Amino acid sequence: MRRAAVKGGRAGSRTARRGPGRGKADAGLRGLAPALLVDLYVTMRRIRRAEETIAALYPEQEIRCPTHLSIGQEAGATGVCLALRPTDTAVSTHRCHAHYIAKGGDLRGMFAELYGRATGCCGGKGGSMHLTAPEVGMLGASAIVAGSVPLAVGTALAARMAGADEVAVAFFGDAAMEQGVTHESLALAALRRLPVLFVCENNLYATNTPLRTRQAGRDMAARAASHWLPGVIVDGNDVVAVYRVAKAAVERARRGGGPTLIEVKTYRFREHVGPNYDIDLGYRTQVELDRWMAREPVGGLARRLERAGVLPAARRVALDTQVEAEVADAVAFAKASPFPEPAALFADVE
Amino acid sequence: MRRAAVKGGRAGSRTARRGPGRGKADAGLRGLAPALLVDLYVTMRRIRRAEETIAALYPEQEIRCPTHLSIGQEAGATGVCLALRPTDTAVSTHRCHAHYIAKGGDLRGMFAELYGRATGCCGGKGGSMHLTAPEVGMLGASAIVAGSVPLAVGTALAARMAGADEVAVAFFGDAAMEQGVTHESLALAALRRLPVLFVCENNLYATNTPLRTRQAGRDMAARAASHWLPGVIVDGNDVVAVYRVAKAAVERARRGGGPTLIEVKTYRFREHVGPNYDIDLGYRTQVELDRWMAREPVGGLARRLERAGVLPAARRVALDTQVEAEVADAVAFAKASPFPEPAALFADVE
Amino acid sequence: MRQLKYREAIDEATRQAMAKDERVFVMGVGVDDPKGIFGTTRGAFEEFGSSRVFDTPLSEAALTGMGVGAAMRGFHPLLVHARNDFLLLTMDQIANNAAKWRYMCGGKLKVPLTIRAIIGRGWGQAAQHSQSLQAVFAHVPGLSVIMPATPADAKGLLMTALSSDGPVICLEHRWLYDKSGPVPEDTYYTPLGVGSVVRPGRDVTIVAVSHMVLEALQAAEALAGEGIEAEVIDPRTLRPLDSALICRSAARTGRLVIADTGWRSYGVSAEIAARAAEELWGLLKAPIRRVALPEVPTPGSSALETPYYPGAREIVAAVKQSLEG
Amino acid sequence: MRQLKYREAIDEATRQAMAKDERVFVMGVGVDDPKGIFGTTRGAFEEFGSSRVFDTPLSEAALTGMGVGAAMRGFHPLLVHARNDFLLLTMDQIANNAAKWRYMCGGKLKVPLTIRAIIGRGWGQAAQHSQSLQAVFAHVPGLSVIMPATPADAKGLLMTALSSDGPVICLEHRWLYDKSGPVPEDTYYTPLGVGSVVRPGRDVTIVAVSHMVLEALQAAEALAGEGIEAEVIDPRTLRPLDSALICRSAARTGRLVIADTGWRSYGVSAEIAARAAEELWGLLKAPIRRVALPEVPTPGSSALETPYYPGAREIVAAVKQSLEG
Ligand SMILES: Cc1ncc(C[n+]2csc(CCOP(=O)(O)OP(=O)(O)O)c2C)c(N)n1
Ligand SMILES: Cc1ncc(C[n+]2csc(CCOP(=O)(O)OP(=O)(O)O)c2C)c(N)n1
Ligand SMILES: [Mg+2]
Ligand SMILES: [Mg+2]
Repeated sequence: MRRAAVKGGRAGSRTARRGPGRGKADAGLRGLAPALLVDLYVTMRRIRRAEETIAALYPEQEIRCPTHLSIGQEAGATGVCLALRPTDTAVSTHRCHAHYIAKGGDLRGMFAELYGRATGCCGGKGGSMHLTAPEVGMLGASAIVAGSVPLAVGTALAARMAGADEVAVAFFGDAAMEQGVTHESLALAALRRLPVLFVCENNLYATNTPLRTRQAGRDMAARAASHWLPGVIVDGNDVVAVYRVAKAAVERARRGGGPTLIEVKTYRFREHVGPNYDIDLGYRTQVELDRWMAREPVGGLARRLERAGVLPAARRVALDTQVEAEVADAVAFAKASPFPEPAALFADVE
Repeated sequence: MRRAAVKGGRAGSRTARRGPGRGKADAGLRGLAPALLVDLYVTMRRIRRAEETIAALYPEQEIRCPTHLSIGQEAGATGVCLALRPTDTAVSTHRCHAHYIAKGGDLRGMFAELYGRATGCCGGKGGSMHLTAPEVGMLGASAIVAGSVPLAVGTALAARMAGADEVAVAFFGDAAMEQGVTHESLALAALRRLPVLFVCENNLYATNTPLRTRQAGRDMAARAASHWLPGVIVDGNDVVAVYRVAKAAVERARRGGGPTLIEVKTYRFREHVGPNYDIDLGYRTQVELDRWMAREPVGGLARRLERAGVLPAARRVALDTQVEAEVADAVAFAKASPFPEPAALFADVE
Repeated sequence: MRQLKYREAIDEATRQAMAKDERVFVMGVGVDDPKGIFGTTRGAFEEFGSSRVFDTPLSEAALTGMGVGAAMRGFHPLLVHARNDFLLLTMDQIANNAAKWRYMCGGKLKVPLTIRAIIGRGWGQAAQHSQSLQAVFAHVPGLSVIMPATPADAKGLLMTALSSDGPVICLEHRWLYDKSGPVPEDTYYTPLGVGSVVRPGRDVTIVAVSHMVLEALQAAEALAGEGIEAEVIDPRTLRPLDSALICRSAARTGRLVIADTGWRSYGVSAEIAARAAEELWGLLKAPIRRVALPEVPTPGSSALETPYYPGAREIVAAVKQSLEG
Repeated sequence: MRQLKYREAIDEATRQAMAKDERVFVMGVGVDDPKGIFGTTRGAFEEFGSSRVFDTPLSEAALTGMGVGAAMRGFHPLLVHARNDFLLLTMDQIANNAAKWRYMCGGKLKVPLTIRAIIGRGWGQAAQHSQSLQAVFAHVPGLSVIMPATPADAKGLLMTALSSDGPVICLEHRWLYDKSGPVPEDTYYTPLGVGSVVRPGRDVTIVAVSHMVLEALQAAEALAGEGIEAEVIDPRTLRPLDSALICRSAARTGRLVIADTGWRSYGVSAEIAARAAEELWGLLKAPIRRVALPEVPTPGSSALETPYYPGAREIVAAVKQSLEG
């Protein structure tokens, strides 16, 4: 198990503050194209605003499906997916909005799906937990914890058999490490040295249950060792760190170096499912939440890029406005779209 | 992961020869009661002769069930079970004869079960793969690889809830490490610090498939790390070494120190299932088989105890004769026993 | 009599069973969570504490095996799942171990294990969170399968499950938790294999399972308005199944409609229909009708949920077809 | 025509499908083993090598998920299990993923995955190695379930499965592998959902599944000796099920006996009986009879296997009951 950076792994703690103080050059950004850095920002911003919009609209009760928001966790999906090509594939979980968007999934298709419309990315049949966009390599998501993990091993196997140098990513949460099939999958990928990235977004909770009551240790990456593949821990609120770790693992996988388990240490701001905050439930402390909110990744990157002179405030505002327009357009599209015909019920079965 | 002894872990290799040369005192036996050492021998001898007898009688086609023999692997079951109390529990696999006998199961009940008789330890309903003797803590076996592993975690949990200081043992093979439920079980036991011994008898093969084509690494004990419990490797053909490792793990578990994964490196002499040798199948070499047979545990301990003056030849011959009589009696009992009445078919269901 | 909600009846049964028998304990994902499992386990947690009611990792298969092991060691675990879809992860432990261990060891050991799981429905939970898998479990010898539809049965059947010495699968429909009904305060044990006549009638027999009992009662109400008296029977337990009660009723009414919350083909409605057809030879006035889910996974969109789920309307239609012969 | 054994027909279908379509590959525990899977996969291994036919770890759940993933990526995995009992470890991947993925994503992705598994019987394999679990799979929309009983159907149905674009479960009874029958040498595709009349007759219809087809033919032979002409129908596939063929025959004979290799309650025989009862109203001369396994796990002792398994004798008895009305 390796820690990607001194500051990695102790996410939420003092040492994890990103970037240098004023003035000093930001070593963390060295060697990364400005366009990429801006893309990282815009993608995270798109995820954030799309989900904040879902939260805002949810009370209208027109989004009639459970929604698991990733607000606060945008850096994991973004850092990993921007290290991928469209031909690389990803599978996800119940909390799949960020992965769908970061992989390049169409916002209109996503909102229409949440609204249960025929124009949704799954024709209205899947809902929030099964977002799919094969055209950009997003192969869908399972609402069964860890259910999609072995699928990535299979797509990686298929890619190799097809002679393609694609990489397959499985996104999953910390609780998925408690499912046997995840361990079987890690071991299988290691055995066959398949090009798989196992990305565990450790947000410290499963529903309202803290990690410590579910697992004897704290680091998910440690669990790679016994399956003979490398495990890396990265600060999941530092999208640049995530990108670098993912990029290295992707290149290694493409070269035939085999799979990597990447643990992305991060934190969920809202309730497990639904639009609200849930501090009232008492399963976590305000102090903990505040500490993580202080390290919120989207604004964090904005400030950092501004400081580094990569993304001046003015340009950022323009980009933000663009994102607002995209989201508004997607919502309008969804609301204006027709519901599926009853006949659709019987299509796409066998 | 710890290696129990310099010679542990490289079972089958030069360095693994047990005991000292002529003359020198046998440090490996130090501190162990002669009665225990003799018991280790007699138990292994009982297993060996019972199974050789099954092999000899199998062609008669009166034992009408698949039999998975442990010939060559007697030290694992024996070393572990003699470190247990009758109130401690064990569950096993398709290859359960040795565990049943070592735990103290009745030979008559075992042979009658193999012969499908009403007097069998399972009333004839289970056969060779489900030997059960709750009166001595043998809680049965599953023919589904790894199927019984979590049961030991449950009996350990129950024992603790009952305020009893019992230890639960799960015996399983190297292939069971490939089943997700084994990993879930290791993690659960570690999380709750339950008194469980996970005993993986690594005989290097699953049916006719070598370990290297199934797992990326060689040491099963290494797989404990990612579940945060200790893993120990021991020379599985050295019953004394196995006993010492098991004893330590049992005492630790009884004290509330939690579970241990013990990897017993050993080797199966006969075919996966059935009475014959199978070198003709070509999945393993004669050289490999010979090397392991040279380290055959029963005769090995006999010579060692004789050298150490613990068990003189004359006394051993007497004990061997006694074992022959036990086995002969069990076979006679089985053959003379009635088959279950058809009505038994409908008993013991709900 | 005192009214309780279905969820409260389950909570009460759990606490009374735990008070009577210290071998009973509760485990499962979220069982100590105030919001978890519709509040059916929180009461037990507060009364008996974390030693007898504890949250678990997401390791459903191993947890089930743990339950089997603890049961063999003399306890009675109550394993709780937020959705019956998750039971598919535990089929090996349920069907190969829990259901068979007692048989395989010739009765030397028993496996008193109760597994509760919820049937989801609605709000776009879609294909993996809204299945109704009772037929899968009811097919396996060695298991008992109960599906209480009323608060009283929820308490009585769960009490029986928690005092029985074999594995019992208890499937609870999500839409029942807030329904109220009379529930005796003392402990009582509703026997397995005994159905109940929820509403007497002479013209047609409607056998309904779980939430379909409520739909059947609505249907019966509507039919009564047209002068059709439907008898509604709730088998309450699927394994064992009270075919005698069903057949007595249908023999009298001459007409049988079966309403299940699961898929039609190879489902619960098939077994009930098959038994009735066997035993009611010459006694039926019309073909048996089945009301069950169409042969597709659960769709996500609310626009598709509506045509997906049959209810009182479809039961009424089936009854009328049956009356037309 | 050329005679082949059932095992040889499967081997040939596998090799022909792989030759025609490079997307087909084979994986499973022991598939490259000369003794493995009754020699049905070794031929493909020798012809196509370890890149397209490979042995695997004992990780049935993940392997099934791998199959789903590889299928979504454009391949057609043939996943092979030595016993259908092991499928219980993979129910989540089969029922929650393979069967539903296509539906959940609105048809954007397909899951062409074929899973072969063997139904064990005899020689004291006992409860965990001798189940016949077809009803469990046949209940799940999104899956196809095939159970070839003859070498010709084994080849034709497997060819169809390997060229179909959805998940197919193929269950093969252990006692069929050494049976011989005519098998065309060229590739051919036996359609799903089309049963076959294995033996024509006018007095009674016997619907038999998998190995029960052979028992039914023996029964028919014996009955013919007494002047009773039984028509034996093999549905061949359970999902989709050719009820039309069954009903046409039973409408003509007026009598129906169903013989399944699985348990009776909530089993395959129930669905067939339920459909027949629905569609043959007024056309049957006697109650439908079911011949299936008793409601207990498989016993180990040969002395108990005999009374456990029904066969030709029980079918004959059922037919006679049916003829007595
Ligand atoms: C097998 C299974 N068990 C339980 C659930 C219910 N459930 C849905 S999400 C969730 C928590 C998952 O936690 P984690 O994997 O850490 O992902 P996160 O929600 O934190 O992103 C649970 C318990 C489920 N969907 N699948
Ligand atoms: C889940 C499952 N898959 C496959 C099998 C078939 N099978 C029986 S024993 C065996 C090999 C097991 O190897 P191992 O666990 O190393 O035990 P050993 O036989 O070497 O003692 C296999 C593959 C099974 N019984 N269960
Ligand atoms: Mg989490
Ligand atoms: Mg082995």
